[in-house]
Amino acid sequence: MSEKGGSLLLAEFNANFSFNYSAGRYASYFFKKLKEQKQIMGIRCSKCQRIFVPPRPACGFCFERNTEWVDLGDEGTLWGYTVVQFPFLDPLTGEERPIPYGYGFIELKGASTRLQHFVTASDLNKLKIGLRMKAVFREERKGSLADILYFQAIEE
Amino acid sequence: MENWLEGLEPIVGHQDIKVPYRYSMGATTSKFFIEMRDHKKILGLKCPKCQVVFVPPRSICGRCFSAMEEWVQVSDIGTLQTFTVVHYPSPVQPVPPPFIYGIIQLDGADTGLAHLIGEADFGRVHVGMRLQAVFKEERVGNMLDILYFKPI
Amino acid sequence: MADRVGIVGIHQTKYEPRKIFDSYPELVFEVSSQVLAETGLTIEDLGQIITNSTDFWDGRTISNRTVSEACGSVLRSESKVSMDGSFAVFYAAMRILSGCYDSCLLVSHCKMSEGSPHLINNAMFDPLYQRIMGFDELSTCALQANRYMYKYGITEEQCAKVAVKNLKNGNRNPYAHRAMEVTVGQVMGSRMLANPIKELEAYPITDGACAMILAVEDKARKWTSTPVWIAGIASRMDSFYLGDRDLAEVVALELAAQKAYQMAGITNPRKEIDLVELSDYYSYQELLWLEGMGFCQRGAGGKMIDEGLTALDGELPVNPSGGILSGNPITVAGTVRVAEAALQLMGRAGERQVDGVQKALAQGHWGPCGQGQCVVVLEKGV
Amino acid sequence: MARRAKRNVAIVATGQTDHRSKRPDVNIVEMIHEAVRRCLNDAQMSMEEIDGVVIGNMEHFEGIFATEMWSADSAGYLLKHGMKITTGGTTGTSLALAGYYHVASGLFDTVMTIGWEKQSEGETTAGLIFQADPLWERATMSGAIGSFAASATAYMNKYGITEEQAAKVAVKNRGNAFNNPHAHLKMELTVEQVLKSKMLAYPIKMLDMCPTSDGACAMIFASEERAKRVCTNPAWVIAGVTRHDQPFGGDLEMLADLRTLRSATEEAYKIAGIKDPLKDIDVAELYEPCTFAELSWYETAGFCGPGEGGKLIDSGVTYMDGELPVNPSGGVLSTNCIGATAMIRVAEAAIQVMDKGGKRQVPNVNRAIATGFGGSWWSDVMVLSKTP
Repeated sequence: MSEKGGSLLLAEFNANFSFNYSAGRYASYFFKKLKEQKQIMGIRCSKCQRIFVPPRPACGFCFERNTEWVDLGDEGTLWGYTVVQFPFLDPLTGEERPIPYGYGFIELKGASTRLQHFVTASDLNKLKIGLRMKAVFREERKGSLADILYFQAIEE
Repeated sequence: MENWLEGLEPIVGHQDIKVPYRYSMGATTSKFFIEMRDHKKILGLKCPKCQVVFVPPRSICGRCFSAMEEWVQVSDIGTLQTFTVVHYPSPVQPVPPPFIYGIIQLDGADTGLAHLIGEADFGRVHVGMRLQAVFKEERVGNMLDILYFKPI
Repeated sequence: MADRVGIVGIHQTKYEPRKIFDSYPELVFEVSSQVLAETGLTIEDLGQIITNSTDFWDGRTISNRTVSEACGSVLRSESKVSMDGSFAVFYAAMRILSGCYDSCLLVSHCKMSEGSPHLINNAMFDPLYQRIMGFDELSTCALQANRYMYKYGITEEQCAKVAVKNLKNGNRNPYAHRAMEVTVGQVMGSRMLANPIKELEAYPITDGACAMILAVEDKARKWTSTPVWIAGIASRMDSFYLGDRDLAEVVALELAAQKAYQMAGITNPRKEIDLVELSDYYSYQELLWLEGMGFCQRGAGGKMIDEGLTALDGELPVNPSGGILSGNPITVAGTVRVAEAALQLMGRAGERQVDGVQKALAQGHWGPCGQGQCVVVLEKGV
Repeated sequence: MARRAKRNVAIVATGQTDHRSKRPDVNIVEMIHEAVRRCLNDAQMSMEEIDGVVIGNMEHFEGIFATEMWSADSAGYLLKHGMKITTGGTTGTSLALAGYYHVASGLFDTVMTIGWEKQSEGETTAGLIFQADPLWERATMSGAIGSFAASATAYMNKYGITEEQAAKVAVKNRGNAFNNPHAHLKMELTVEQVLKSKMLAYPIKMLDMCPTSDGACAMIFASEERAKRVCTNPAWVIAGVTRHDQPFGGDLEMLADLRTLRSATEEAYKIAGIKDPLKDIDVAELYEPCTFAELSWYETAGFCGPGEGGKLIDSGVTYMDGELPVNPSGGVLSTNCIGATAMIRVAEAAIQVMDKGGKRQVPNVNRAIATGFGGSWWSDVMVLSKTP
């Protein structure tokens, strides 16, 4: 509330909405393979042969159900990235997210789309487009995208 | 079904989304709450064209689209238009159930104010009954500065 | 209307309390691909897509983004109506009537099970005056129900009879989530939520989706032998603040219905309309909405149910599908009302089919206590 | 796929608030009312003459579900038709297109569209993170800035676009804003100042990004008969096209190639008979959420070839005195109340066609385009003209 005496008041509302998001069959399978076998799976459209990651039920171009799983390996190329340096409120925690952190888009071999994830190198300043990146997996995997900690630049 | 679906367990991601919102009340609504907070007065705004007195007040009459500037003090006593006894719990309720919500048309107002009814016997609350606002001791400038309306 | 828009295809999921396996894209792709398959069309045949969902229930900003591939909107035209599905049908029809597009795929989706219903419904109330009171849809509709009962002498038994009828009708609907054979006594004895509304008189939390294909007249005739025409459609919005209205009167609905009837050339709805699918989130609403749409005088809604007029075998069957009381998620609910009325006119309503339906009416609403109302008059294609 | 509507439809009036970072003096519905009132004044019309209202915003930005219910009374659609349409960043153009379809359908003669956002009341970055997929993107997502930054690096790498060229967009647009009484940020900048502003996420610096604003925009769409009666110089809607795309950022080229804008402009130009956009269009209002975006949009809107966006700004073509002035209003870099932002593009294009631009008026505007951007890199395009 504003100071007593001020003529313009504020109404406060601290939102806290809980959601239980169903991952769906495709993501559930992806996370299962990630957890159990450290595999990153894409799904292929049997018509146009595009391979999608994250996996999804339908190819948006052919409007066909996707059915064929493909192991994409754990290495790829950095397509674009950034290092986030500004502070912001993370609605997932209600607190400021720790900065700086690097994130980018990794082109996995064979995939028609890119995977968005945290990226890092021995020094964040050494990140650059075209670098080879390798997934670093969590020891105790739980079946979520966080089972990949980040993609690490393969430096010479 | 394809065999990759066999034995597949559904994954559900739980997230709590937390965001603090701070709404500007604007001059009109602020005046209503300041008068209530500082003087236990309930104000309405009167439409220059329709002559309708709106409580709670807002700056525009939706019926004729006129700007409203004429403040009118209305009574803290009014007549119950409708009510309900709420039995289910919800985290946003201001008091634990069971409790009563009502719409009260205050004397001098042409619209109803939706609020709580307290100090009332659940079985004896009825449409048309007379009620009076009970103000909180510590008022901060929001609708709950009225604790509830009680039967007279 | 100069041009006519026809409904040519419909597909809905079964409505279930918790579709835990289905992500939104899976739900939407299921109904979108099925409605195309059943109508013998491909996504290329359709000019545009209208989706219908809300950011609050979906727990995400831009809820239509998630389902773009699943509804076929990749590099196509799509827009989202964030209201009850009946308004989405209205918008889809408008976009076809504009002449810019010949047809439209409409998809409504919602999984109420993923969010926090009371909190979301509370967030609908303005943060200055009403939200802090903890109101939600259920408690404010209870205020409306009591006002209506007080003013016109409607009884709790009459409201309970609506629940008995609709839950029973749900038994014939393979998509219904909560179909039951119950007595008035059982409804009256079910858990009190906010008086006079009891558990069996309030809609259940449900997940599901519904897709519909609409097309301009010549396309519709080409695509199906059983087109259903939108003969009249209109919407009206009432006051927001609960105390601004007499909640026992539904002026917005009266005006919307009058406009829709005028478009459809209907002068006596009771005589000319054969079947109604209306939005019964709570049992009392069926009676109040019937009055608003001119099927009886103000206050005579209770007599409609007492006399059995609205039963499946009555003079004016209301909600043969089982209605929202049998389980349709929010937003999707209005699309389903139009879809169910259309299925009746197509003769595709299976066990819930009513004979000889030529004209049907669908109604949807949105916001606190039926603030926003949309009325659709449908006609059997000949 | 889309065609021109069967009935002619024109924009006859616009109204905007004076956009600011914060408007504590008014609540949400009062702010909306301000734009509505200004729009009615612009048209010399009363609310009674409006048949219905289409309104939208982004609900999580203010934390209010079904905002269109609260605004029914003060935005003038009590006992009328009211409809909520929302599509993220493109909300404003989705609403303007809805106004067009409403009237073109023949079911309405006069429709008001309203886009608004009061971003100071919530947390913009948090609101945008909701946009990211909860299981795939939310952990990494940092609002709009991050995805622009990550793909700006790819755009620069692909075509040799420089940070200096991007900075010129900020200098141009915020300079233009001086002539727009409604604009939020009006700044006299140098390229150097932009380059030296605080790094947010490489290569995006503070002055490369749009602000967050409180504001609303309203417009009136009317049928030919009504338009001619109420307005001497209406802006006719010639074409309206929408393109959406795949859901994940990683599916798309993002700043490196906005294919939705290419596809949408191609179709809109075809409908409008535009063959050489640079020559045939007199002014453009592009939805540029960051400096790099405007350069990239030049390319996909067909103002220049792929990779030539940097050269186009270097050549001065898109400045106020150039061949095709872009964003005389100051653009999104000067004002960004998200639900209104895309509608402001259409309103500003209409203002130019109607010769109501005052100090920001471009001489002899016959044809203007406005674009909307949002969702997962979606685009809307509208073409307006002085003649039906």
